Amino acid sequence: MVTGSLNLLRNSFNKLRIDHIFSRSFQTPRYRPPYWYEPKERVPSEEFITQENKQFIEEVMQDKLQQQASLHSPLVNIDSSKAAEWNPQTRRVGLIARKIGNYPLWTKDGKKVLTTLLQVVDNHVIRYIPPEEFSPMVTKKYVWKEKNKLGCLLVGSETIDPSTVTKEYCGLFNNAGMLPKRHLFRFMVSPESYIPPGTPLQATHFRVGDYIDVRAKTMDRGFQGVIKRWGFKGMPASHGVTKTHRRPGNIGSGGEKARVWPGTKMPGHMGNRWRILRGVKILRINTKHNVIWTLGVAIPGETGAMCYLFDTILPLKKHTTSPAFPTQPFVEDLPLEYYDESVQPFEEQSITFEEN
Amino acid sequence: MFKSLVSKLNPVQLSCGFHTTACMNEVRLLSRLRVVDNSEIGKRAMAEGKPPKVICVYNKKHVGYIGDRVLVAIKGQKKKGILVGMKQKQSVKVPKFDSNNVVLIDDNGTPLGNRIHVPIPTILRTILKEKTHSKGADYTKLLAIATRFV
Amino acid sequence: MNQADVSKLVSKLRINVLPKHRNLNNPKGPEGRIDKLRKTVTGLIKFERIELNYNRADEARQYAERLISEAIRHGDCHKPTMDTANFWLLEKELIHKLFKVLVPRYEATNLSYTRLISAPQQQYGRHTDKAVLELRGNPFPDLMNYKTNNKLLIQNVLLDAAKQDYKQSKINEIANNIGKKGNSSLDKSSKNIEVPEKPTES
Amino acid sequence: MRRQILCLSTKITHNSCTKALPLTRFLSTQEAIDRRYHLFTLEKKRQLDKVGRVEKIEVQYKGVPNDCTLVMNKGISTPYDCARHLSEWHMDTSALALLDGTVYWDMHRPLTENCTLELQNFRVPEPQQVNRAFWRTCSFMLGACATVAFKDTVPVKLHSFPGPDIRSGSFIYDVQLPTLDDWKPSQQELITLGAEYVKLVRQNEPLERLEVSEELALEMFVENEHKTKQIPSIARNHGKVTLYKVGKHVDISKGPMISTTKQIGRVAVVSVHNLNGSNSEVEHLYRFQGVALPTGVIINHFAFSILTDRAKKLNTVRSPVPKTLEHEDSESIAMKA
Amino acid sequence: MALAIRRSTSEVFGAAKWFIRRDCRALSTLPEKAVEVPVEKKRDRPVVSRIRANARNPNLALRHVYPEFLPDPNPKWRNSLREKLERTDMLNRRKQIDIPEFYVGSILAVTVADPHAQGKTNRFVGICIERKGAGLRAEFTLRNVVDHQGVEVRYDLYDPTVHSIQVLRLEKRLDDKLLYLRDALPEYSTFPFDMDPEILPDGTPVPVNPVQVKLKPRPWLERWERQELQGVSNIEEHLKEKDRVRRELRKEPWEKYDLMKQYRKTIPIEDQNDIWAEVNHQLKQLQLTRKKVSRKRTFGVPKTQLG
Repeated sequence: MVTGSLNLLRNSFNKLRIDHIFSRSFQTPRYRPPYWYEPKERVPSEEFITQENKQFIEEVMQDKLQQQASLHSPLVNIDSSKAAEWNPQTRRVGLIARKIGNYPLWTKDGKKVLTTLLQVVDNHVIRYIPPEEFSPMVTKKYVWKEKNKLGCLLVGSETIDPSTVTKEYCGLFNNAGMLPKRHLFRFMVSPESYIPPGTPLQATHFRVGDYIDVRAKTMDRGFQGVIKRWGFKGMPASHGVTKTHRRPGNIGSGGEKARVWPGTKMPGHMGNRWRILRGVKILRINTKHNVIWTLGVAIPGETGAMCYLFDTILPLKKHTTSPAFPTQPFVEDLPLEYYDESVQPFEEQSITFEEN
Repeated sequence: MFKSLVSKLNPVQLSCGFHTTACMNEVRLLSRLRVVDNSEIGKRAMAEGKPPKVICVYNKKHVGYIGDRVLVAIKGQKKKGILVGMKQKQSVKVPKFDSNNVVLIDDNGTPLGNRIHVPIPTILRTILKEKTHSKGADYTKLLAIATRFV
Repeated sequence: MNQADVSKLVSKLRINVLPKHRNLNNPKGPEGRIDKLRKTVTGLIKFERIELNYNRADEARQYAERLISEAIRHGDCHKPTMDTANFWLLEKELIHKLFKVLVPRYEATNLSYTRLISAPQQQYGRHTDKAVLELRGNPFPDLMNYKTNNKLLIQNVLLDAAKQDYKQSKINEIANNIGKKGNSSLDKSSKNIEVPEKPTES
Repeated sequence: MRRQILCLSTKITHNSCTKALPLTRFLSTQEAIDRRYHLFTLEKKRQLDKVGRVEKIEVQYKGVPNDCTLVMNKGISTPYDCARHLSEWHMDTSALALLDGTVYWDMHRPLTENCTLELQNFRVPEPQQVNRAFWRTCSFMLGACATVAFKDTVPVKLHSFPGPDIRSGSFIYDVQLPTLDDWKPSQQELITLGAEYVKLVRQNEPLERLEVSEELALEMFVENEHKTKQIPSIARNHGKVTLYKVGKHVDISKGPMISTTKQIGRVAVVSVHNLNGSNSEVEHLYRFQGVALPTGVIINHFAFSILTDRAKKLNTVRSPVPKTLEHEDSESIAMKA
Repeated sequence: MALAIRRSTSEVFGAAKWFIRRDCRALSTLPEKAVEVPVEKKRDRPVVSRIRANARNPNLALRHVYPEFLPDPNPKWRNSLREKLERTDMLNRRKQIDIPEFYVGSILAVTVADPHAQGKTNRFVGICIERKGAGLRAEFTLRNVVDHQGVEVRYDLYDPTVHSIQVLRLEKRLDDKLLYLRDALPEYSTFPFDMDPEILPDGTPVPVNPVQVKLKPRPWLERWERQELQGVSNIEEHLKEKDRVRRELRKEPWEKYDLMKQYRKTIPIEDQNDIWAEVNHQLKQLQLTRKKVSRKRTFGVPKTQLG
């Protein structure tokens, strides 16, 4: 009975002809976090674990850390002849660094220059996503289509206690066999500068004399008036001026323009924004502590802030010769310090000037 | 009288009042200078207690620095001079003097006097050489009449 | 960059210190602030546990810690320390308590001398953050009810068992390694024996 | 209905070589569960009806917020009912009841006489018995989970579970899977098992206790040859068999157990080991292992991963040799440990 | 009481606490703890307070000689690795030239390489009136009166263009900063350029020069009367009544007792101990080598003089 009716239905469907196919337009969600993103913060709770057991957990963690430290860089095994050659169009991976302070160096002609110290802490490649698979979040209506698509290289820095973060976040690092890192950052790289996950990145990834771009968050100054935020002059302190010494004054005219024009400089929150400082010169590199000395004190953020270092994109300051590509492999007996030729090392004799 | 003074000087009022940082000692319009050469006009002006007054600083900032040319009003005349010592804070290894010193020159850069009786900074040597052009004024004559460099 | 002051030596506090002091709004300015804190520090030394606004508690805590550490470092025969104690403790019998009770109490300790616990907030209406400031080792019942050392809770039993298992496996591994090393060394030696044979073959 | 019959007939044809077994042995797993559940509810109703006229007993409660006396019904009221008189917190957190300071009593077992009552949660100063009850419940639930988790085509025969030994690191249930030969679960399958377990836990069913006679027990477990073998030895001492029910799943256990399944918090089914190497008498015997923590206990995932890593190893508490006195023995051994 | 302080273990300590509290019961407003701990036998080993033990470190005296090795106390700028790198750089520089021990008030002669000068070197003699800055930023200021014109020059201590720093007279003054010399009579800051170095015998403490300078009449650069200066003699002569009143109003007697203000300005003992332990050995080595070299020089010098 049932089968009979079914057959009828099937036959009637067979007679149908499909001319047009309509599909409903599908809009991608506006905000979509990158798919390697996992919530990191964990709500700490009272665990009622005895001191001995806490020590035991600590011990296991230390063992894992040791295991991680004993991992060899997979890069050593790569055959150098097979690896792709560097050309000016390739984009290399960058580094995650921490700003640790400023101090002066002296140049060979006796001038004092202030430098910023950037420490590259414990950087490891966590994951590589090839260009075909990489589909980042769309934030703008019109997307710039790049000719040669770039891959995504995930780099982490500063190992942390896994019990302070969520399990999902720790899972990101399992592939590379690492404990979780405090900071994760994605670098867009050309496919030939692929680095296998688990590779440590050193400060010698850059050379002295190179120029880099530094991306960091500026100091948070809170809600500020126009004088501090935009450098307005304010109004006179006297001469009949009342209650308007530090105010912006007029912000527009009447008529058709009787509104606030977009982009008018007004009071508001100042700082705590991502900014890129381009073309910073590297003066000195310490290989033992992985510290980079850069010229100038304009790197955004306070002491202890994180920053991201890239090869510069300024056309006149780009690399002209091949840098360490894809990165500098770990070598045992590097010299402790590299100095730019303009810098006077402290180990050398005092500067003397010759009579012309 | 005394009471009003005390109430005026109440630290609460002062603490939120004007700032009390040290003065900059800059050479700008209408600041007084000390003539340190032995030109006649300079010597007389200093002796009478009417030191020259700056009426123009020939640079973009209108704040004088070592080696800058200034126009001064001295004894009712306008004369040009070169700053050879500054009171304001100087960078490392550049001497700072207790007074703002000036040497009077004419339009060609020739000093009016023939001796400078205070030390002048060595950096002046480089600055004046840079400022001297082959067709313009020759300021290096000033270095020749200096007695001492620090 | 400023040079550190070398004329005085201070011992390190075991608490977090903000980079800058709090002003503690007061019409009398810095003097009024210090007066306020003097009262709080005196109260703390006297009652050993007080409840007050968080900001003031945190400031007063720093001064109390400093006072006790100075007292421990210099003892009661040091004139400037005595002066300081005299300034900070408004009730003079407390000076005696500071040097004779608190100094022996904290002399060998490795922890901070005070504890700051934020108090529960008022549910409705405007509230300021409240805190409880207390000296360690006070005679009152404990505010925080930690029962962390119960070995019989299930998580502790499980972890303890896991610990023993882990240690056992480690020992086994080491034993294995020693055995293997012995073997490998044997292997090596055997290889070494083999090596000289090759030239003879060639 | 038709489908079930079909399934049954295929099974009969499939097992035609073992003719000697009666037809009841070929109940499908689901049918057997339904039947057992039906029998359990009938028996429970019968026992409740037997109480007859309601008598009152006085229960003296000790503990937070303050000591008090409760007047309850004899043979009907349970410690859980006492907790309902106190507060929701008592209902949710108490896992076991301690009568007269000595006897550990299930929360859902009717009280029989005047007594003092203390409610025990997982944070009491001496939580050994509560922990053991928790571990036992976890094993029991693992059995329930194993019966539910497999497809209809895979017959599941529960064998037994040993007494709770927390220090061994995992709770166990031994299950016979006659049609699966040398099955090793993949990671995904283990996660599925864990998910089934969590589903059961989320149902928030109370764990009910019932004592039945040997004959009824045999009737209930008629399709399971392992249980029918075990029942006479269990019933030898008192002539009674203690059964527990959660949802529709009924199993034999000595008890006591915790109050509801909701009190099982974080749980993971960690591994399934094949026990055939060690045992020749029961073919295709698998040992399911898991690790769990009570609801209130939160430890960080790193510590929990240490526990799961350890629980993955084969738990050799007692290889399931069909000894007759297994339940009593193993528990006493575990207690000593 | 004194005996009680000298006990060591914690149990004994608890007992001591009880013991003391019983004695001070009249003073303490606390409820007495009911538990009585039996007093055990005294042990001879005294309680060594960690704080006191730390403060006894002899290395701490180095902080007066090398104040620039201590970092800036502002916690916003501190970073252990940066400080460490800075210290190694400082030591490396110290291996190149002899940076001697000197204080504010000492008279120094500094020779620097100067591209502007005639002989490409420049020598200046003067009294050190200020020393500031931490780490490689350390700097000092010399003051002298040349040809009746006051001159001050600031030098970086670790500048590689500095060829030598020679101490002509090693002494201290009564104040930490001698900025008031700018307003003092010129003879107090006049020093000849051809001054001979005065050598102190080994082991003598650095002498304090108790000279009190005379200030010129007002106007002054700063309000010296408010700074409680020791090294000025005639400050009261130049004051009017209104200045005295203002000085009284501006006094901050509580500043002396502001314990946290002091704390925020200094590096704590525990941190200092770490720093000096790291630096001390190398500094000692440097001093030894310098001594050897200078001894050779002193033997060599008379010959040339004779010649």
